[in-house]
Amino acid sequence: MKHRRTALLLFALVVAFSPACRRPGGGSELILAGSTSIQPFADKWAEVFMQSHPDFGVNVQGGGSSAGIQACKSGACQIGMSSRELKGDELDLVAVVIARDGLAVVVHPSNPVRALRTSDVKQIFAGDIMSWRPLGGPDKRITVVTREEGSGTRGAFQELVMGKTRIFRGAITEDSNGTVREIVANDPCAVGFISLGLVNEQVRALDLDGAAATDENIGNGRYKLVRPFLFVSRGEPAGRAREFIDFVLSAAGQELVRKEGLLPVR
Amino acid sequence: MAGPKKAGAGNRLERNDRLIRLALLVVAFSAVSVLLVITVFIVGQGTPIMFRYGFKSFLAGSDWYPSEKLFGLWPMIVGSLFVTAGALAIGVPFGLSCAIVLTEFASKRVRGLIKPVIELLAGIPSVVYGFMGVVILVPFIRRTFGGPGLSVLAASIILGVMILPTVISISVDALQAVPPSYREGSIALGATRWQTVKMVLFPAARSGIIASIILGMGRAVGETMATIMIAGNAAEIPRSLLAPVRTLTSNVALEMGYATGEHREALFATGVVLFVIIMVLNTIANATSAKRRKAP
Amino acid sequence: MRRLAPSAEEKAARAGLWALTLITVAVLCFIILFILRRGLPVLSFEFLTANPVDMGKAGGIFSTVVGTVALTVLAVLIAAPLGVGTAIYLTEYTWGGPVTRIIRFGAECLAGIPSIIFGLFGFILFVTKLKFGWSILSGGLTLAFMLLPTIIRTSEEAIKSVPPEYRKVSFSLGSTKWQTVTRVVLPSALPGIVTGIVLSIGRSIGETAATIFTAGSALRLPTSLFSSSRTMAVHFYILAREGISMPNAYGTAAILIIAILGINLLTYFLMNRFIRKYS
Amino acid sequence: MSDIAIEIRGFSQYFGQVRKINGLDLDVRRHEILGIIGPARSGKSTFLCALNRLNDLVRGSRHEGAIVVEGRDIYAPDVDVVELRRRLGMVFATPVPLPRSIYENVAFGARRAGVRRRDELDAIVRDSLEKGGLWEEVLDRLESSGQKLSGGQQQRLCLARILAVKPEFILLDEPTSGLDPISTMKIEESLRRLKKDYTIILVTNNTKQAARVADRTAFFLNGGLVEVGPTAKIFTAPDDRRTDDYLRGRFG
Repeated sequence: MKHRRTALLLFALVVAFSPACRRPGGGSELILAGSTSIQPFADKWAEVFMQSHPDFGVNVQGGGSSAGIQACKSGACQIGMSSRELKGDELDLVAVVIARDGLAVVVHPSNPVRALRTSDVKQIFAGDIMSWRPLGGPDKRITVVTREEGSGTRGAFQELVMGKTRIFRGAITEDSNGTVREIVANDPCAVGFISLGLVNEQVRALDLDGAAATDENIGNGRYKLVRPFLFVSRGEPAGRAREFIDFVLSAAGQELVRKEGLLPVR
Repeated sequence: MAGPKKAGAGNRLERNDRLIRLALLVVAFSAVSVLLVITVFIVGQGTPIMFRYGFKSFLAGSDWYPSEKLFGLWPMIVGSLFVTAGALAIGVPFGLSCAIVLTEFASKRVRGLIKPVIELLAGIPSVVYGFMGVVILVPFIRRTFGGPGLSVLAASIILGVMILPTVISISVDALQAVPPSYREGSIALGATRWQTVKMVLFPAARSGIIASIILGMGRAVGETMATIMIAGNAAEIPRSLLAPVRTLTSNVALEMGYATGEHREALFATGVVLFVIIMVLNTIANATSAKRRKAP
Repeated sequence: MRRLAPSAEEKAARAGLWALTLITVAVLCFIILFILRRGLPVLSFEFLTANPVDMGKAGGIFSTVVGTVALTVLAVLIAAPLGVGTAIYLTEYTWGGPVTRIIRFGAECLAGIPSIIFGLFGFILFVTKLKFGWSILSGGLTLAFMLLPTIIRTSEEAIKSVPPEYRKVSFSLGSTKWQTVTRVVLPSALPGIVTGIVLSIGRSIGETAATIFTAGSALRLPTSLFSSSRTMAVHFYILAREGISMPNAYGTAAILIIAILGINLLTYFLMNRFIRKYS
Repeated sequence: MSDIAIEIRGFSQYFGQVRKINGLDLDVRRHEILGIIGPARSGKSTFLCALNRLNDLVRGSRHEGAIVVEGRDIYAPDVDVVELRRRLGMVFATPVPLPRSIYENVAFGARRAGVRRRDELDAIVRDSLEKGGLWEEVLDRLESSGQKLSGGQQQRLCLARILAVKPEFILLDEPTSGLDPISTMKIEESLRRLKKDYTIILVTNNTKQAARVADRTAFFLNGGLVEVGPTAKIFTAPDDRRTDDYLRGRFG
């Protein structure tokens, strides 16, 4: 008797759970995956969007630009988020620029160095300049902090600053903008690069080639470290994906972006 | 009352018992099957790329630039070794001391206080250890010794603490397994407590203590989240204790989320190297403890 | 002088051993007090019952608590029957031999495999090959595999400590093997088995490396087995590491520590009862 | 129907390479108390455990020869071992109450045999405890743990527990070895009472106990039977010198 009761209970559990067992991608859920740089903003959009569309689930996953693009290609998500330009075999996807983001080279607020040339930054990250002294700072070893291989932010930095030169192997490597910021905020000798939107009072963004990292300078083209934030999809976005992208590109969506420190595209 | 009662019933029960036995055997193979499936998947995902680029360029290459198709794991292999050695240098003396105090010197009441504390040590999530490293140890090292603070030293200390429970519990078992007559004999011959520990207990419990160290090593090699938080993760062989270091585990965890294509395969290859190291350590630990069981 | 030498060494050795032991204990107490002192003030009913807002900068941790509980429950539901079943087989249904040795070897090896390997494996099998995606299902299955060796070992110990006379009595009263196992052995071993399960619950609550790649890191309240969910430990990791909100990080860590403390107390209590019963 | 209940013919019991019983021939008669005496490790307990096949549980156990209970070889392949063990109830040297209530200890075997109805169980428990001589002492605390009873009470509980399974034979393995004289006396009383309904085999290391309660006595030595006969004869005029030596305390 007891066994039968246990079996029944188990069966009931399974039955109770099974309607909840929806496959991802099915039903009314829109899945975004990709760049962790875009993720916080996408979360913000999703939060606001779902307030006006309560029956419309938006699920934002990280994973990084490359993974997001791959997930989009394979159909695991409807929208891939990329913080770098598409390349190679990714070019058959449709990309929409939904915002632009400045890359800030950040140091500890106590660091006397306020401005650098892009070529200096390149030499620092190549491991050729090891001390702050030739740059006008104290005679201390520079703690270089970079992002990991595969990150869109690193990809953009590589493309915009480093060119063909490698970031040197001894650089401290972390896997998110937030972590880079934390480390720079705590180490007086550190330098790193993060999304301009994430610069706060804990770190200082350096002027590059005489231009401060401001929205204005990015707008007028004087600050050069800018990358696009892309939503990519297989073919023209349709249905729910279209609705969401339209919302992001709408005045309200873009205003949200501006508030968070990104550059609107409209 | 003579004669068969419910003659068939017992036989049916016995047949059920045979079925149950079979079912349990199937269940009992779950652990082995899981191990097998894990091996197949990790090796299956990780080895093709090693064949494609050659084992030598993987294991001995010192450049890790996946975007340029350079997959040298040598810095990570050395990094794992350094950090593990550092963890042992810290964890083993502390761990063995605790084990000796617990089995030989502490009164029952003190033991009752210390033991739960050490068991608690095992339960604290590794991210909490990593976090303590970030907020306390790393700034301390940076201020005191210079450098970025995220370093071999920081990782060694934190991992040293993390392997303590493993080292302690297995050494305690080994020390307690020494027959009391050894201890009594030694004391009767006029040896002091410490002399007894040094001359009698340690040699007698040697294989168990070695097993505890090897298992602690396995824990240190395999730890991921704490290491990633405090080691700095530079893919270069560290030149000093204060330099950042990347281990095999952090290499996987750091880049896994973002990797695609060959990059992801290379991370699985990292997993294969890690897996092989762990299996070798496991086998050694198993062999030493098996020897211990045979020779009481 | 010759008599003094060993006593000086004895004193030094004792002092050294005690010093190292006390440092170990002090370090642990420091960790716990440090987290609790900064975390407890953050805790409130709302912190536990509100969902995280703005990546966890504000709001509570409700969805991560739900995710943690769901993952743990699923993992234990899968691992406990398999683990206890294996232990029963090893202790009651076999007298050793190559099959037993293979099973034991498998369990011991599994116990030594680092969680990141489980994470990789779960990611490739459940998340991508079986297309469960980052989900509670993928995470729970992966965790279950991780817990299996712990549950096998503790259950085996517990079953072995049941006096063999009980089995003889049961058989001599006309029980079948299975009746003996379910009516006599398992009830007697239950506290020990439960202790092992509770310990493994503790382990799954604190796990990060295996869950982050299998259950994902979505902050939304999970609605099904196929929802991605962030566990408390992962949430803490992300909050602390990316400097999103230190107070919330400490609060989450405090909850984790309290949960672990509670679990240890519970196992201690269970174990004591178990030991008292059989000694 | 002859009055032979159990025939043992050329029975040997091995555990691995060790032979514990060596070519034993012995008959057990219906409704007798057969006492088995002999020095430690003479194979007495092994013999009892061969009768209800508890030896099967030991690793490396194998046997030669036959044990025929009520006309059937108990080692025949179609024998239901569970059923067999119900017919030959066993009481062990140290009382082992299971960690449950007195009631549940007694009801254990009946429940395993499929008795479900509460009133039926109640009757069985009461009847068995009465036969075991324990009812008066525990009737007001049936729900308390069986392990809280005194040693003598525990052993009587164990006796009652096998009676609840309604066996035909009762096998006792030094049942009073750890008990005080009064408890011993109570158990012996119960045995004398039970004789009319059951066939009893009593292994004892206390020769005087055999003299007090056994109808016939068998003397075991080194895994073999030395001699068996009416108790009075064995104790007064044994055929074999070794029996005499043992009874006079020259060894053992």
